[in-house]
Amino acid sequence: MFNHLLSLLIWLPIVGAVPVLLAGSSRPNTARWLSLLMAVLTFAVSLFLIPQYNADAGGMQLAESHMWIASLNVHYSLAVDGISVALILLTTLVGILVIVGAWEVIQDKPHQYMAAMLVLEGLMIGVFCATDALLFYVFFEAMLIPMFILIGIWGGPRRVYATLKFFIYTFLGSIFMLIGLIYLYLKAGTFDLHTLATLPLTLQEQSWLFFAFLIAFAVKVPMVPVHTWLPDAHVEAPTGGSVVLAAVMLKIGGYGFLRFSLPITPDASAHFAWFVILLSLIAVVYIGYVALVQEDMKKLVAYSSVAHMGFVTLGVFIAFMLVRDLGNTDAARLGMQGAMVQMISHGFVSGAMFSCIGVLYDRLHTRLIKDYGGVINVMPWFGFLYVLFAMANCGLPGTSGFVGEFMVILASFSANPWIALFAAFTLIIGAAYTLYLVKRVLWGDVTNSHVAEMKDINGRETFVLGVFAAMVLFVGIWPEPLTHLMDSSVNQLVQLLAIHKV
Amino acid sequence: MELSTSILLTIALAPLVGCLLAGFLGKQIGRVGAHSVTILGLLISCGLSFYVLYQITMGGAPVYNHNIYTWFEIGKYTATVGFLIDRLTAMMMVVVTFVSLLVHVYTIGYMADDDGYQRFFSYISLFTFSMLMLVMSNNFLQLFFGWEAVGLVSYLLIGFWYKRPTAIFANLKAFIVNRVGDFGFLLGIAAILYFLGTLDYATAFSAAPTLIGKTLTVTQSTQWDAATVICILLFIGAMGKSAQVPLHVWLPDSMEGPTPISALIHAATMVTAGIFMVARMSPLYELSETALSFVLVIGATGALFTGLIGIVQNDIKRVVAYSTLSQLGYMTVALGVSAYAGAVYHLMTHAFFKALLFLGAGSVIIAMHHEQDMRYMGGLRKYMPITWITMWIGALALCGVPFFSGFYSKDSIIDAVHESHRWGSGYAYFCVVVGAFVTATYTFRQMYMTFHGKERFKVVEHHGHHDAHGHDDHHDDHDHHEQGVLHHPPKESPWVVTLPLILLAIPSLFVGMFTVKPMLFGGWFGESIHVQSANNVLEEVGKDFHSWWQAGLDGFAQLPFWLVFAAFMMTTYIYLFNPSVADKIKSALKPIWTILDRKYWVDDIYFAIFARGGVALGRMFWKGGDAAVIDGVLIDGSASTIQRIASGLRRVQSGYLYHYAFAMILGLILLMGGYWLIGQ
Amino acid sequence: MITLSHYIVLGAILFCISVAGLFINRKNVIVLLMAIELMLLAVNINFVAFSRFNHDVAGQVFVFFILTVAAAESAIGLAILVLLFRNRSTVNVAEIDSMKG
Amino acid sequence: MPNLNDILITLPEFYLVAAACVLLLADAFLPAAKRVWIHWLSILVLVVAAYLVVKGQPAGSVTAFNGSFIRDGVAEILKVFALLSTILVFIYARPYLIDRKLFVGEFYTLTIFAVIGVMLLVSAGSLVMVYLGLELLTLSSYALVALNRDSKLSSEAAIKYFVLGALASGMLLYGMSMVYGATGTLDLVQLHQAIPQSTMPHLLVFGLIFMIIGIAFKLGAAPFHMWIPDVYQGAPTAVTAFIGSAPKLAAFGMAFRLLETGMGDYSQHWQLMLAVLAVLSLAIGNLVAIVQTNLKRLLAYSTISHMGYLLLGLVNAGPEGYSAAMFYAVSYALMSTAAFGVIIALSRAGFECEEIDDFKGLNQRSPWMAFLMMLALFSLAGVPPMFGFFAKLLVLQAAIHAGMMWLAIVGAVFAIIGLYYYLHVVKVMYFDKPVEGTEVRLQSDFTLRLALSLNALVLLALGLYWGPLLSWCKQAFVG
Repeated sequence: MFNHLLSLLIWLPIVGAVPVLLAGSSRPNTARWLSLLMAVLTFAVSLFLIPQYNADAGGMQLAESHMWIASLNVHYSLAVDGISVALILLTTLVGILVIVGAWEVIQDKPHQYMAAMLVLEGLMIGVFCATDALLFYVFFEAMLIPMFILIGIWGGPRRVYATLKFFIYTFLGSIFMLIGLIYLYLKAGTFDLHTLATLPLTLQEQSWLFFAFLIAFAVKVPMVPVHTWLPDAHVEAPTGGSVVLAAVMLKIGGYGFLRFSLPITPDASAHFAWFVILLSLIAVVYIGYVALVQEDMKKLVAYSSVAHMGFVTLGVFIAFMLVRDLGNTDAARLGMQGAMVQMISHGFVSGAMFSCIGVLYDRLHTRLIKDYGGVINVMPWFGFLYVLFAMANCGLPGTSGFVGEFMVILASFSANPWIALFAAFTLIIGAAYTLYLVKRVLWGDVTNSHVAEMKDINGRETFVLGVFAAMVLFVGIWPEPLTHLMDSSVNQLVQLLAIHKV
Repeated sequence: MELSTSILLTIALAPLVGCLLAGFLGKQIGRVGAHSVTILGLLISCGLSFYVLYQITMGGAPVYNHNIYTWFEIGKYTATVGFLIDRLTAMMMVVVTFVSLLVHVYTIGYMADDDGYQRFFSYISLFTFSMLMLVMSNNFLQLFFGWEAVGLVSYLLIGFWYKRPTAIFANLKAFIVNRVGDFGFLLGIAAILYFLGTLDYATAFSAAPTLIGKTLTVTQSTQWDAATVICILLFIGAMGKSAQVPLHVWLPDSMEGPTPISALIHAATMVTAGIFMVARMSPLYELSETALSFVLVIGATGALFTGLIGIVQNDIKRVVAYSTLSQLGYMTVALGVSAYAGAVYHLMTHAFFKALLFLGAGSVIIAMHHEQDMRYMGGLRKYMPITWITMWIGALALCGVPFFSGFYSKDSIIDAVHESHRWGSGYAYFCVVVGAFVTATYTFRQMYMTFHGKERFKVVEHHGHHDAHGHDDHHDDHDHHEQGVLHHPPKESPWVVTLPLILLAIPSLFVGMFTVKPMLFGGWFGESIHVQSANNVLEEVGKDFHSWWQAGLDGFAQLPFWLVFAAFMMTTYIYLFNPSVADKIKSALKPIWTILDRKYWVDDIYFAIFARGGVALGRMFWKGGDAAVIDGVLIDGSASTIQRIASGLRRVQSGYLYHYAFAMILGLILLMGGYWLIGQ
Repeated sequence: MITLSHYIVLGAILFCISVAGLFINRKNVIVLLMAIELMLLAVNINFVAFSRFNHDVAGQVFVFFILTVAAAESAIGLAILVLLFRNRSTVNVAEIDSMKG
Repeated sequence: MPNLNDILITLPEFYLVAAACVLLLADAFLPAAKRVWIHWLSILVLVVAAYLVVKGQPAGSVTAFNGSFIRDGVAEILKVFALLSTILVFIYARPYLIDRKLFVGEFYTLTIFAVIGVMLLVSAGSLVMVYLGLELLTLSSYALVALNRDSKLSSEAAIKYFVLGALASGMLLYGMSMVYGATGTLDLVQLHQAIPQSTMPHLLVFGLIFMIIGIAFKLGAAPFHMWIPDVYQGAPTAVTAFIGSAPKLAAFGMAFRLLETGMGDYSQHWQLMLAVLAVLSLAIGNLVAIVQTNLKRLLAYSTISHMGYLLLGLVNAGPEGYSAAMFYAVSYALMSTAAFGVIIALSRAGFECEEIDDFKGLNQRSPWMAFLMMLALFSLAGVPPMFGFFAKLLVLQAAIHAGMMWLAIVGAVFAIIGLYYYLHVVKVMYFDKPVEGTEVRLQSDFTLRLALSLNALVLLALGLYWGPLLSWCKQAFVG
């Protein structure tokens, strides 16, 4: 089992989707329980990664490789390093939570919903495992289909616009990456990422490739100015869709930078690091202000996701500055580690925020802030968790939200105090938009009769939010296990940065 | 003997356990259960704190500095969670836990009929835990954790009565203004990591001298001194937390919270965290004259000008709040002249008498049935003697009347400023001296308006449904029944309220006499506070200090006392014998009065610029940037362009055979023409 | 003396006429059929001429094939024409435009 | 003199001709009630033909009738898939034809003759054979388009197809005549050798241009695409399904024979021409498809764009490019049969399910059909892991390898635009509520459903494991 652990992880949910689909709309509960079973199984299997993966050694482990397309020398090759392991665990955990979260919320064709979720989960795991560029690309693109369906069928009123925008936006990003990959293939004769990493390229080639990758991953992350699909997608997506989108899918953008831009085009990345850093800072400040004035809760959280993901790109590319210009590898490790922790943490925090909004939406069927107010009066337990997640969202120490931002800010100060200054601005603006939201939704006297009738969270919702809360606090209070899991892998990446190809 | 880790953990965690029990099982354990567990927790950690203090001072226990666990370890950077227990910490622990304990007890009476009883106890225990983590920390990370955690609890407690619009506005404001400070604070920590490569106090301080000569490149041309940058950034944090000008605006509004936490958080402990932090960082601050001058000027400004506002306040709590601002200014001034011990000493005495004043004010508020406006009080002394006497003790301590604890701390600060030759010390001296007069003025005014003169409220006995709206008007705004009308005559508060008053009055009265010599001039703080001999003004002051008795007697001959006395005479005349004068003066000094009443318009300006401006900016970015440019032009724009091209192209497919044929001919021509152009 | 180029030019002219007939004519479908025949004739002239001047008989064989196919082609063409007339009772090219866009 | 060997080499074709004649007779004598026999019989005939093609496949490349007939790997693959897709079309067609009273023997015999044309075309060794194969194919197609005698649209489509087709083959012939004149031979292989010595290069290039027009017309590449939308829409869907599949393979074979076998040395000339046609096809096909409301018409325009991608492969002018293009042709044949198959499965007497709005809410009514259609559409759109994506991958790669990065980027950009209208159809099927009163009744025919499901699932299966097919295609072009 262990030498095909990754394949198992990928295909278990995808194959598991078939019986769920066959259960049909006539037997919704069968579908629900089946899908839950599949998700839990996948999570259980993913837990084996922790003992199986040797964190101290780092590097790519649990590798599998089979010839896929002999005549193109394309391999079905999988392997994971610490970062992938962390992200896979995040994915499988979130996989359970979204299925539980959708339990009786999704009444229309639940079997299709659950099946789509499972397929999506498998594909996302595939993205994190693939070490062959073409295989990566296949998973990377295939993810769009189930998400397209999820948003389109179970989404809100403007779902069609949103989901088409989402699909075409991301497709647009990745098609150029495909051309870049083909170019690389023609040079190297293989899609194997490790070989591509060692492929010598002139600075000009690297620059073209860098931008090909940048547009693909910048759209996914998303970075300003290609972020506008996210608010729409989030607003229209069903709760589960939003959770997966925010918790895992966005991470694939950040992950892509590590797997492609860094190793394949190190010099171009270093050369254009200032550009990405600039965009990241714009994301923190500009988007922060935009989030401040949102009237739709989901939009607000979506924008805050953009701002938080800014720290991921910032942390990754600050590392270039630190290594190349200042030779400060420790700070670079800190920055990149911060970016990784931020990815995981944002997975929990944003997932939790969207779940909270889902809880409210299921009761009042509106996401507009003005329709709420004084919710704390009728839903104290929900209010408690909501405040907790809000605090995590504005990076309060002791919650996971703080760890990543803290590391990235520390690292960026070592690179350039001004960068740190703008990055740290999130402390203020982040608190402003998050707590302004809390003030309008949670505090105050009960504003209208609908709010007055709201029931506090039930057991199912408590479970979902509780798990999120536990993770948020655990990572916030004791991040060491997480950082240790990724540290040596991050270190190896940082070593890569120093290698000049030209 | 070495302090045991388990004891320290117990001190820190006992309140947390109480908090969790009261918070999560509040329904199950009920009110009594809630306050019992939390008070038990506090008793444990308070008792152990005293024990620790004893061990550190008399028991000869060495300084405790160990890590509990590793938070992260990346490359050469490690972040840990651990405790550093020296005399400074021990003193802070005692102050925090002692005041907190009394406030817990007091709360039993004050919140007696509030719905959020359990929640409140859970919050204040959580606060105690956070504050302890802050003071006991041995590294910057944990310091920042406590720093923000107390901010969180303050946020929750200011908004405790979350139905009040004013309260939820105030707590948002408080949190964000504090975040502005933390913004600087975090950057300061980043700077320390950058220059010193560590987050651990001991390592950082021992490496501190290496900062000399190091600079931070701000632009190609400008270099800033490392120590100055670090210290000023850290102090920005202190400005937020300790409500220094210009980040002081949140503290007065925080009075929206229940009175016990005004005493605990916004007078005795949390707001002094900044003072504590700077004292803790003294090894760093000693490296930068510039930073200290900055601290000095900021503090002095606060000490005088916020005090002035206090004179025109009518809300009994706000008067105390502004006096807190001004006293924090005094402490900051002390820091500015390197008299860290003086600052911390004033912090301690202030904690006692200011908590006393707040709790006294609270007691009055209970008696006045949650009426806070002093214009509807007066002559309360015969109704509530204990409150009256204890508050007078606090008042005299605050004014620095000789032999009261406040006298020793405050006078030594004034002397220290006098001794100092640091840039700005002249201005500071002026501020603190005048400040003494101002302090006395608003304090006596408050006392007179509250307890003396004739009663400005009337008692309308009306029976029946009092209990009906009994506890609603705790948190509901109390303007639905007209001001100054009570349903019973005011009466002394229950023992749970008065006991803390008495217990606080004792140290307010005596603590100065016994501790001034060792703590201020005896180098009691030892290693925990580091002053360069050149800056050691306290030593200078100490030269002509012989005994608390002597100093007390000398006090009567000094300028500050006479200013206080002048203020006393003035206020006595105005408020006891000829109240009408007050209004005359008010109208005579209308413009000044307006300035003070509008708090120098600082809040208005901030609101206009940051709140409204921010929202306007955000709307501009959103509608202009995202909606109009990116979506409108780039995304939907290109989509609609494609649509237009498409519908244009489809017309070519006219359906007529001859057009189709013609298209083929065109293709032929195209290929031939292309060949002629390129093929040649 | 008639050279190859004369034949080629003749073929070209015929070809152009037929092509012109295809897209200038807006009247009758039958004219189209005739134009197509003409086109094939132009091609045949080319083939015959080339095969003559290349001293290679294959070209002329090809011509026979073309003629045969042309017959079949026009047969089908006329059949379709009949269909068209039956369905629309017109063979006016300008009216055959029910499918467009 | 023709000898037995020649017969053996051309056995599949001879066999099909004979079988077709037998079917014709049988149809004449069978009572209408027993006509279903014709159906099964002709399917059997095609299966056997496919068997003969694969079975008798010689190792390398052999010729018959003095080189006018070539039998090699390329021909084999194209023939196999032509026959396969025709079989699928037959299966899909039966219920459709029965519903419309079109269930007549002519359909089968004509289609088989067209397939014979395809087979001759793809293994043509001389210009004559190219012409004959082409005409056999097109003439049968004309008749097929007009199969529905009482339909206005069919007859209009037929006349348009006929006139333009005739014009195209006229141009092709004209080009052939010039090439013949310039080289003095009709045999493609000899032509290839003769080209260098040719004294009239301009005449050759002229001939080349005219022949390219013939090819482009058959492919349906812009600007010679005008017939496609009208014919696709006007012809009975069953016929459209056929026209959309096998003839495309034939067109590729024709292009390969003429351009590579014949005029390979002139590639520097025709590469650029094909590139231009490719760009035009991509642009027109993808753009105009966006505004279509009729699904058959939309698929017609998508065909045009797909032919653009196929040309991307051809411009490479090397084994890699040809294999990519052939791979593309094969994948396209399978995709379009699947798409049309779904249309057929959903339409019934009196209701041609060909307007996009007819698909509204299909997921509610028949999730399985919606799923199959989705597979086909995503495959056409080229979204991994569907088969169509890898076809696109290969042609893009071929173009880039040919040093035409700009062309690849154009292809990529139009792929994005193309994505839009495929997604639009998916959106209609999955996200829209069904229109009341227009309930969908599925064709109950079991073989149809089975074949259709297989056809669509193959698109997914081949997407996951397409290595063998690719190496088969590559194999055909080495040596």
